[in-house]
Amino acid sequence: MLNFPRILTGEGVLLNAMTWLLQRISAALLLVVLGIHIWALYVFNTSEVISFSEARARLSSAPYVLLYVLLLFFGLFHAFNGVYTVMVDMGLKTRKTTIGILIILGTALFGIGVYSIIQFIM
Amino acid sequence: MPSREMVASQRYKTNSQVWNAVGMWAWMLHRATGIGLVLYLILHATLISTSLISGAQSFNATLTMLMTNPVLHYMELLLVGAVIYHGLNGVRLLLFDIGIGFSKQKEIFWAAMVLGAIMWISVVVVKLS
Amino acid sequence: MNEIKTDVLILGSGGAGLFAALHVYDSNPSLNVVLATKGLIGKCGCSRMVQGGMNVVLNPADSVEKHFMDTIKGGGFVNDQDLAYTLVSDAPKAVHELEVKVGCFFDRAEDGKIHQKAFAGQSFDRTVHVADLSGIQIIARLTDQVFRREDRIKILEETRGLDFLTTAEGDRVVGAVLADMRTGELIVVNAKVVIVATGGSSSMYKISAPSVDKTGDGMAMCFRAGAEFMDMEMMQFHPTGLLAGQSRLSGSVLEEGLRGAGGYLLNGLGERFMERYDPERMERSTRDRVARAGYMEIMAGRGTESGGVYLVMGHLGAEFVEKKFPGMCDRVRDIGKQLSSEPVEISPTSHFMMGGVKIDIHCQSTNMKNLVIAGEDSSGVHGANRLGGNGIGESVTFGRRAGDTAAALAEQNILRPYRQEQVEEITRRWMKFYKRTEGVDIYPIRDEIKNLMWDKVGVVREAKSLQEAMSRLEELLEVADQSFVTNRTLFRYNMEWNEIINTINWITVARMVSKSASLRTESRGSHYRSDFKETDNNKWLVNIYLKNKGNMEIETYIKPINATRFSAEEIIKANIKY
Amino acid sequence: MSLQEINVKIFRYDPEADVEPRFDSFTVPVIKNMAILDVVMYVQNYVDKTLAFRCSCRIGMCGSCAMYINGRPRLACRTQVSSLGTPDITIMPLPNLPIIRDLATDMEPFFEKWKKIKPFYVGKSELKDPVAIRPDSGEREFIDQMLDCITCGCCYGACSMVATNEEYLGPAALNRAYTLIADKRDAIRVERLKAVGRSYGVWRCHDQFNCAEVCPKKLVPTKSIQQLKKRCVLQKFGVFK
Repeated sequence: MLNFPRILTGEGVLLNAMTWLLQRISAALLLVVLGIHIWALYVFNTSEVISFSEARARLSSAPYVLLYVLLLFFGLFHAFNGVYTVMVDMGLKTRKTTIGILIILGTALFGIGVYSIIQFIM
Repeated sequence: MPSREMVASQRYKTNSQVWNAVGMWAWMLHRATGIGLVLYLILHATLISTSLISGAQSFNATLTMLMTNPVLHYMELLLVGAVIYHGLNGVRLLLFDIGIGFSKQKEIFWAAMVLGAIMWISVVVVKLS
Repeated sequence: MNEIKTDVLILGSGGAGLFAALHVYDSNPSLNVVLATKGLIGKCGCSRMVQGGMNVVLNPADSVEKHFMDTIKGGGFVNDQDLAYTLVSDAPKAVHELEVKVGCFFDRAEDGKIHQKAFAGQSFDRTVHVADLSGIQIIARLTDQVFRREDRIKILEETRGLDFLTTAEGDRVVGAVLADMRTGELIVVNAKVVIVATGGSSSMYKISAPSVDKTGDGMAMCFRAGAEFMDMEMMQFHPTGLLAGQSRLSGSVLEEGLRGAGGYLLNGLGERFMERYDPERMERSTRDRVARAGYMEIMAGRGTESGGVYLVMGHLGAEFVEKKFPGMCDRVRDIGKQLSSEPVEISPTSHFMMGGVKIDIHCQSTNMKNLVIAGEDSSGVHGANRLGGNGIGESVTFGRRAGDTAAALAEQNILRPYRQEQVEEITRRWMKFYKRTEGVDIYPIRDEIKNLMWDKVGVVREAKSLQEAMSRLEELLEVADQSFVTNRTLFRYNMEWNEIINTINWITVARMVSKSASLRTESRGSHYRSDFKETDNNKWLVNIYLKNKGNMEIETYIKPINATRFSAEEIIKANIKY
Repeated sequence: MSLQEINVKIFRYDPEADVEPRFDSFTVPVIKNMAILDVVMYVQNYVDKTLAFRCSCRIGMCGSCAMYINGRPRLACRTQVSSLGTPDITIMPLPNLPIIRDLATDMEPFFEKWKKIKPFYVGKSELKDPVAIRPDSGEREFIDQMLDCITCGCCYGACSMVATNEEYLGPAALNRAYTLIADKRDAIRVERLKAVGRSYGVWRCHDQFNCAEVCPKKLVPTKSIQQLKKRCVLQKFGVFK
């Protein structure tokens, strides 16, 4: 029989401890990644309105691409896990359905985000 | 079992929160800004991506429209405030998570608020100048 | 009316009641137990309020013989020596069980072993404790263990006992009628064995230490049922009760360890008055002496303005006091004073009843079958005065025994039927207060009893005042029986009805106390007669027994002490002053 | 501040007879060192005998008399009238619990949750005698402090997570779980940890500190809960055994 690592086992599929931990890790990373994002847009950026060409220039370097993918991923995880937490706090009963919807929604937004990034690179 | 079953089960919920305490307000604001930021994030991602569907021109047009709108210009200050609050209080919560500051939670909150106010005001000054 | 059939009924959820429940279960897990308690489980009663700790012999340099001698010496030699010896020899087992099985964690000494602190009246530092609020830990952990055994232990919270059910011959208990205070409904519990662990009745005094729900219910029930009582004149006053004006905080005990640690007492003139009463042991003298000394200073006009004396801790250093006695410091801070730096006003406070139902070493009543008594409701362990730290000791050691005894009795006995007419009589007796449209207001009566007992049957007694108290108590028993409940249809959580029962129980116990006190024409331990100041070993090495004649009249008789280990001759020869 | 009398508004409700709760007002003369418990006792003894409330020890050891006094849960016996700084006092029953009558609440839900974490100590079978633990080893420092809980339910009544999620175990039960899980003498620590690691356990705590704010024993259950969260994560990685 396959011996799954302990991380993937436990109570149901909810993995409370792991989502809690990921929420902390994503929070810590967002402090950095979002910080750079805002800094890049407001401080580093000289012109009044952000233009396509500027954005494209930034995204021509690999670290920036990575930065935005991470920002997207952790931002979405943090946001949607946060929403889920609020709902459970309020006494949510239909947990599995909600998780399903949130995952689909999150994945969709991630797809949209990645699509946008690709648009800049191409 | 009379004493267990007699339970006057009609539950009359009274006001349970402790409103005159820092921790409660810190949490309320954290929730409020959090939900606000989620909504912004969804809006932000969809706007950027939809504007890119027809290429650079539409992107530039949308951004110019958004960034020159005076109402949105000021509303952005709110967004910045929310990010600063959520971030700084988030740092405070992370401190608790690694086991620091339980006896000084109120002091930490106010320190974070002072720092946040300085950050926000400097953004306001830069933005309005 | 609800009816419950069970093997063992336990009244009370203090140290004795909870430990008894555990021991019934652990002796035989197939036995059903009903544990009825007047408040919330583990929260009502006085074991919870234990502060100082529990005396126990753990150190090889100490011995149970020394502890035994301290106990009977402190008790003025009228203890039942078999019971006193049971206490000291069972105590180490009880502490062991509390630590290893129940999960308490007592404070540790530098070497990691259980710490034992100094208490008054003892030849060795043997009091184990959890800071200065030991009872919380002991009772909370015992309660948790009862929760673990809920498959057999049915807990009835806020359910008080009203009266016992007996066989027609009257010598055997077959259950009890209880009242669920939340609904006002009566419950008949038909049981093979009944354990009474409801605690004493010290709250019948104006200034008193116990919790407000401890009103001598078990004792009054036992008296009405006909059980034999002993030593009822022995009423302990704690020397250091906090004085906080008319507030209910008044009388709450500031623990004995404060004096053990070196705190001293001053009168209103600033004199260290214990020099006059016990120059040798000073403030570390036994409770009866220190309490009496304080009382006499106050009576002689040397007290403080509000009628107390001072307890001084400041000289020990504020930091030390705060660290060793955080609970006491908090309590005193509640009334706006700093225990660690300023003198605090205190007064003797009614604390504990050494007397109670007469039991054998297996906690069985001597004249009622299937009635098991543990803790303060019983008599004989402490004699004329209880040492600080022996109280919770008695609760847990005799609670354990009571549980074992009850389990054995439940196995040997069948469930005997109760008499329906007795249930009806009891129902009439207690429900009649609802039937009246007018009658006596119970609260002024209650207040009068408290003042009466304090003034006339208090720290210092004399023939005249005792006589006055006795005749007034007879009247009050009649008057209280004429009281009524204001809202006749309000059965749910009716505190007024509850107070009527309390008051009648107080009077029932108070009658025994004053009667017994009037008979003992000498001073011994906590019983001090201003008209008989001397201790008379030749005549009074005896116990006074009391019993209900059947019509609430008290029958009394006197028997020599049970001196199986240290004979009366030896006591007289030793001529130890106490 | 020296007051002559106070105006007390007391919550009245009999779930079996009343449709809606009401407030009754009383004027109570102030005595020296008057606690809120003295106030309700005065009212019940001498003014309105039908009032219902609960109390036992009256000195802050039993935790029976927790009430919602002027906007926060407090022990009636340890709340001095003078400490409230106002002559207008509103007394309500402890929130988040069913009401039996007036100020007396049913603690059943509180103790049901208390029982869920298996609050009873189960000693390791090899421990035959009291364990020797030196006080300076620091092993018990935080546990002993948190063992001071008197289960008064103030924290339970103050917690907004209990208010919104009726399954949440609440601060007191989790704090008790911590004192056992951190106790090296205990034999079923992992089992307990799994119980508190469920969705209705520690994860519902969001560091509001309402519990610590109102605890009459000045405990900080938030800290116990954080310690439990840490152990839950460690347990997932197989580090906590």
